[in-house]
Amino acid sequence: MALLITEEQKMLKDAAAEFLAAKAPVSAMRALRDEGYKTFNPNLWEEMIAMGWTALTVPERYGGLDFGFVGLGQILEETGKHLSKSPLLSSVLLGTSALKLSDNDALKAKFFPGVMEGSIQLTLALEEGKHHQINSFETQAVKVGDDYVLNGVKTMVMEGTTASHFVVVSVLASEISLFLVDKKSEGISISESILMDAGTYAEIAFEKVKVSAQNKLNLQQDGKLMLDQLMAIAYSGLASELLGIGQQAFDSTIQYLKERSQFGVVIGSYQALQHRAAILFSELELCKSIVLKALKAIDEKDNNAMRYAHLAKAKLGKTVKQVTNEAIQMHGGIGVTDDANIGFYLKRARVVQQLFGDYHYHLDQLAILKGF
Amino acid sequence: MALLITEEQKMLKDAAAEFLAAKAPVSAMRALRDEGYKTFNPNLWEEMIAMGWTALTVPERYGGLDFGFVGLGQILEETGKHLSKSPLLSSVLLGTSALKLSDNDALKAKFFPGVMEGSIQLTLALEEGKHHQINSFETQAVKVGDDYVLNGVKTMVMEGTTASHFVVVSVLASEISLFLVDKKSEGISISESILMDAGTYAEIAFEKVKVSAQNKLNLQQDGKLMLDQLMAIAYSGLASELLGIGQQAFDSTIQYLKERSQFGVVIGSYQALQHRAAILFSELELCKSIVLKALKAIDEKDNNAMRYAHLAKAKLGKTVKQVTNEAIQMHGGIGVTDDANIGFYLKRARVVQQLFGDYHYHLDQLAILKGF
Amino acid sequence: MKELDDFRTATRIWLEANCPKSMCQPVKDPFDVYWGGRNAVFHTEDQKVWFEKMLEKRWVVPYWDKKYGGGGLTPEENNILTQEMTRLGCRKPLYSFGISMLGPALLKFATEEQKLHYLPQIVEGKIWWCQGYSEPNAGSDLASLQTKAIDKGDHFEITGSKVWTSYADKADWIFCLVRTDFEASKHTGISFVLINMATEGVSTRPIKLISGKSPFCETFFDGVKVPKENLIGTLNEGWNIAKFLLTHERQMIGGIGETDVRKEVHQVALENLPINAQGSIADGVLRGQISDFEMDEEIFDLTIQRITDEAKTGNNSGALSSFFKFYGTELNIARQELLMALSGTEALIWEKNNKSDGDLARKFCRSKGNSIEGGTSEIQLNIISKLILGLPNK
Amino acid sequence: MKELDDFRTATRIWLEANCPKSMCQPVKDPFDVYWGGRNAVFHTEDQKVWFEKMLEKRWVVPYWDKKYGGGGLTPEENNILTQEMTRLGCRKPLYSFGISMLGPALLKFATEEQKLHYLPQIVEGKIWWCQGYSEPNAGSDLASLQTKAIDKGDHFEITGSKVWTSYADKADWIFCLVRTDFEASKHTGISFVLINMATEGVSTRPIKLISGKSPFCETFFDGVKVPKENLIGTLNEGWNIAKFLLTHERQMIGGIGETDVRKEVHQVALENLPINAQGSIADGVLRGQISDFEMDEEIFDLTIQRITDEAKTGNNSGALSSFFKFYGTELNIARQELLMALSGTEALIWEKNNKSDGDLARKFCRSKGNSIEGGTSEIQLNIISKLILGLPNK
Repeated sequence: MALLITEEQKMLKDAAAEFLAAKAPVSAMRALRDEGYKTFNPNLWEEMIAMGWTALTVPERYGGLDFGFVGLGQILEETGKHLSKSPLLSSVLLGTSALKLSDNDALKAKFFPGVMEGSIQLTLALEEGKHHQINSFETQAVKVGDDYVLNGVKTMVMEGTTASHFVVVSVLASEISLFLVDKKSEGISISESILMDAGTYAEIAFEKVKVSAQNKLNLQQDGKLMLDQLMAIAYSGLASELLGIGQQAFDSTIQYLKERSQFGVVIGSYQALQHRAAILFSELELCKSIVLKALKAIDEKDNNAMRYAHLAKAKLGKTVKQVTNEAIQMHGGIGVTDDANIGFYLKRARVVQQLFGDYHYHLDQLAILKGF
Repeated sequence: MALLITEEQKMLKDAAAEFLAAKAPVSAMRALRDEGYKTFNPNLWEEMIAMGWTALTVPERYGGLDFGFVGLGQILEETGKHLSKSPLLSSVLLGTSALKLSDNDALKAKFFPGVMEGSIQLTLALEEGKHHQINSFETQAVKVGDDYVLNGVKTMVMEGTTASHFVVVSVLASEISLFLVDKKSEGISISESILMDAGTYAEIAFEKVKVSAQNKLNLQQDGKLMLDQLMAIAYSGLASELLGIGQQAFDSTIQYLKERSQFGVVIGSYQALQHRAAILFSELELCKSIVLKALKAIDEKDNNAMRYAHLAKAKLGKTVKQVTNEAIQMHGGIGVTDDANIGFYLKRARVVQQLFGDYHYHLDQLAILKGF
Repeated sequence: MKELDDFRTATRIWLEANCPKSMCQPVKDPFDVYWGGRNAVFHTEDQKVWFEKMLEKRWVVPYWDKKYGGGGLTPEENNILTQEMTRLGCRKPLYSFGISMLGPALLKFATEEQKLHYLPQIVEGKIWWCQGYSEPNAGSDLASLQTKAIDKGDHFEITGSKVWTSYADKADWIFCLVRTDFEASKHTGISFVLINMATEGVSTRPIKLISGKSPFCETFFDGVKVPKENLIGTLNEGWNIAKFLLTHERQMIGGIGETDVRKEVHQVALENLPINAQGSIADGVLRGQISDFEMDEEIFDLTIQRITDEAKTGNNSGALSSFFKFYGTELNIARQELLMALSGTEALIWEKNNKSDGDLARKFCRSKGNSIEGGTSEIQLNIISKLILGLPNK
Repeated sequence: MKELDDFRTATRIWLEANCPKSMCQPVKDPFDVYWGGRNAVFHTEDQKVWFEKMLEKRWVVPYWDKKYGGGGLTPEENNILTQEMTRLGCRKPLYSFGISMLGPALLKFATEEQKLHYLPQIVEGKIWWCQGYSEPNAGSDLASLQTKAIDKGDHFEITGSKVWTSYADKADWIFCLVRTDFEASKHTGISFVLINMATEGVSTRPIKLISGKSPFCETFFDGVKVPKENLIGTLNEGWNIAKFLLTHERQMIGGIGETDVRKEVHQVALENLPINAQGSIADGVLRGQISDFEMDEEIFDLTIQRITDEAKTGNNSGALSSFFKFYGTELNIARQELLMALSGTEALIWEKNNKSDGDLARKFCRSKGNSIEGGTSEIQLNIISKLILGLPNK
């Protein structure tokens, strides 16, 4: 299989690029921040829904487009370029994928329509500490009668304040189990933080929260395996956004190098900067390849999908950190002012590279996978 | 105390520089290699002895100069610059220091005169595997009657083929113990390897080698403690030589950058090379400070001597690797030919940075020392 | 030596007796220190006591000549005073660009009359000074500055703008580079003048950074009248003063003289990262990066010591300040990067419940400016390669 | 598709039937392969059998036109053949710069007569070709070459010297860049000529590298007479051919098309380094470096695949060969650095008992040349920044 996107995927990407440039450019993100850290623009989200983005990865038998994760990755790359804010990551990449991976057909039939039309907005409640890991959780699920009761605290939940339902990762009888929990359930309390990307992230406490047995996402299948598959999707999707962030920060910087004059010449003519730019270019070429490979591996159910996902998150985390640091430095004084947009790329890059494990985490996982 | 060398130490350094430039320049090292990997020139060694270098660190009460390790470090820095080959490291830095640290006064009185006049040439038999460590050894000493019997195999022994006596690190009743062993003892067999620096290193097998109790270096004192102190000296001394190697490789490269023309200008005018050179300059400034501090710490019996020694070997190992790599790259095609001298600096640097632990080893030790 | 020992003893006793306890604590909020000026504000009674005691002792600027309001200490005595203040953790009684920047320039370039006029006012904290070098669009190419000072007989008429003027919105006076010859080559038509910020036509606007609020401002001059006696040094030769001050500034930013108490990174790591059975940080890569960073940090401190010691023997190159500036700021950037990595998602917090939430992320963002302000790292590397290594221009 | 499937099946059957077992083993000693030439030496009987079978099948250069001695395969067929040979591990039947370098240049720039003359001889291995581009003192500035070809009516008289001419001491002919116009600007007075090494006045001297013996030579021309029909392409426009060949060479050095079986670095590490209780490499820093290296190595391979796939759709920039050359060689250098670190003092051995002792150290030394030969990394970065990123000259 050629390592390329198809004509159809290309069309989707171009449409997303055009749409986001018009409707959700960086200035929109700045405005949301300045209006007291608004999470996203509901009208924009409506339009995304109208364009079918919430149906993109939903199987056809549930009325979805079943377009695959390479397609979703193209959109996320474009949202990265524009720093567009929306529940795409939380609800589509994470929440919808959890539902998609579920073997609870009744639940899927019940929820997919709402997910697609937008009446239901999902998010994933996974993390419990400040460092990502997916092996042990404090959040407990206990069977009580026919139903379950959840106890625990989840952090860093994206759009946790605006979502209608949470996919909660918990431990049930020593095994990982995932539940779909209505935000309106009794016993849920939510507090929010603003992160450096001006995004809102929730800490969610579950105290004796009752969940119907019908809302268990893994019925026959192994919860750990399902979580692994979900993570491969999460890592690859976040890497897609990082690719967009890195490319845009790089392109803006190259543009700046061609415009800005110092000592009577444009600074892009200085060889030291040229070589650093050429190195960044090279690293970004590698980034493009692994992001595409990781997305394809998910769609093709490649046995190595998890390795590619780790590779993507590790490589992108490292490279986009380097690219955004260099972008600020090459912009000079203007780069560290709030007036310039380049700082937003630095900040968003830091958040995305840290969410769901940073470079160190994924490098470690790669070594473990290979047995060294 | 000012972090400077004294006037006297400066004079010693200048004298060494002048002497080595005349008697043991890189061309002499090349000639030794081309004559079938000769280990060193005995006439040169005679002259070094005549200049008092073998007496430099010997205490005054044994007729030595007691000039200290800052002094010896200045000489080693200069041998590094010229890649001069001699038993200075093996016999003076390692062997003589072991004797100096010993609490066996009779043994010291017996051996120091020969060490200083050159009839005795020492070396240290320490390593047993390909990675440096100083905590466990396979070489066993067993008490048999009044004497000891040694069994084991030591590798990477510097000048093991020309030395007259070995300081052997062994385990005696589960504790580290050091012995001074005559090369002519029965049961010793020696094989040699040539390393990439064109130096000769020996593998020495001890098979039921009898050693008199009088030749035990640690009588009352703890062998492990003595070995630690010896290692602080070894690390700092090797770092001194690395400093000389790094500085000379750097200076030659800067010279080359000023002479070599490409595309109608000297290549030293290219900003990308200028910045890389300026970074190397900065790193070498740090190297100078830590080498001097490590040497001073030994002379001043500073409690932190071991930490400074680790810092010195780690920083120099890392930096001189970088400097010699860059030196080759900046010399271009000529740099990779055997005709050019710069390649010898790369090769010697690789050997010295690896001997007695590389950058990784010392970084790890630093973390352990600090408890993380 | 006996005399110096006595001086040390006396100094120690005096400091212990006179420095209020709270003035021996590290500064936590940069705004909570005494800056002096027309509208001087002591934030605490101890600040006032401490400043007045030190002023009386003539130790606000202990090493300046007594006739300029200084303490007239010899370099050796001044060293001892600094050491004893550091030992006790004493804060500076007065924060002032007048002491650190303008004063040295006046001592070197001003007339005796100017010195006698301005220096004592600096010591007494009567004027809050700020500096005006950089201009919008000038960046690293400082000498390309466009702020015009037109000769109007007894005064200059100044029009233009400056950027990165720290605390300009609070300061009383500004020392400023302006262009006085519009025909001359870039470096030769520049002059150094002192401007009262209360003069008509001066205005300021604060600059917000990626880290949030900052002391930086833009400062605008719209036909501002400045008496000719406010010129320092020779007309059109202000670039010499600029170069002198830049070297000075670099050393400060590079960390020389900083007495900030830095928390060791490995301590932060032990508090934040998973630990393995051996008591080591489980993530070997991060552990190695911390060990490598602390190696460089410790050796850089030793290098400041070594080069300072060498300078005392007369072996020094002014260009080494570029090395300090470059390496010191890169180290601080590396430190902030590590602290972010160690603290995981917690480090990403920008605003939450407490005032201190967001500190880490904001400090991290702020550090990105270190390698830009006071001459970019690239400029420092240019200086090293040219002035120290002697590599040629094209 | 059916036809291609049939071709694949037939190819597989033929290869399995005709490729001797020993010719399916990786090459261990670069000297132990068949290079052809006037004094051709088959080192083993299998080498001879394999070459002759392939020659008969017209698969020595399967993708050249049949009239030039090639197999006339379509690109699709040639891909299948390559895949099947890789699958089986078949060696190339003939090692030849004629196939990889001169051939493509002749196909693009030579006259039909020249093609018919030279190409079949290349296929049949009758001539061992070497290349003469670089000159002493030219280095990266290839176009500054000084080897003179003076017009003497029916022939050129060539005087000068070339360096880095691989196997010049064994080769029969050399393809060579020479200066034919001494007034013109640097790039315009260069021509591309073919020279018989047996001509009077040609001599060679082997070059020893820091890694030891090498195939490289210096080659000297002292008034060598070269017939004018040996000129390829237009007089004074040889620089176009040079640029074409350089791009070609970069791709080869950058690792494209290399089928070398590389041992995974982490495997070597597990054999050489202490392992902790969890079965991991105990040294966390080295472990991280290995994981990082293997990350880049695997992703670089994917990038070759991606860009090759893109090229097939016509989306490609020739300058990307500079990226491949740069990144590929830096990766190999990083690999050798890691292997040295993993193997500790053992890696330092240069000579001992066995012939293979010293392999690691010598390969390490040899790798230092990778980022220099075929255009330095600096040159590649220049090309990327100018041709791809569009950054301007000063």
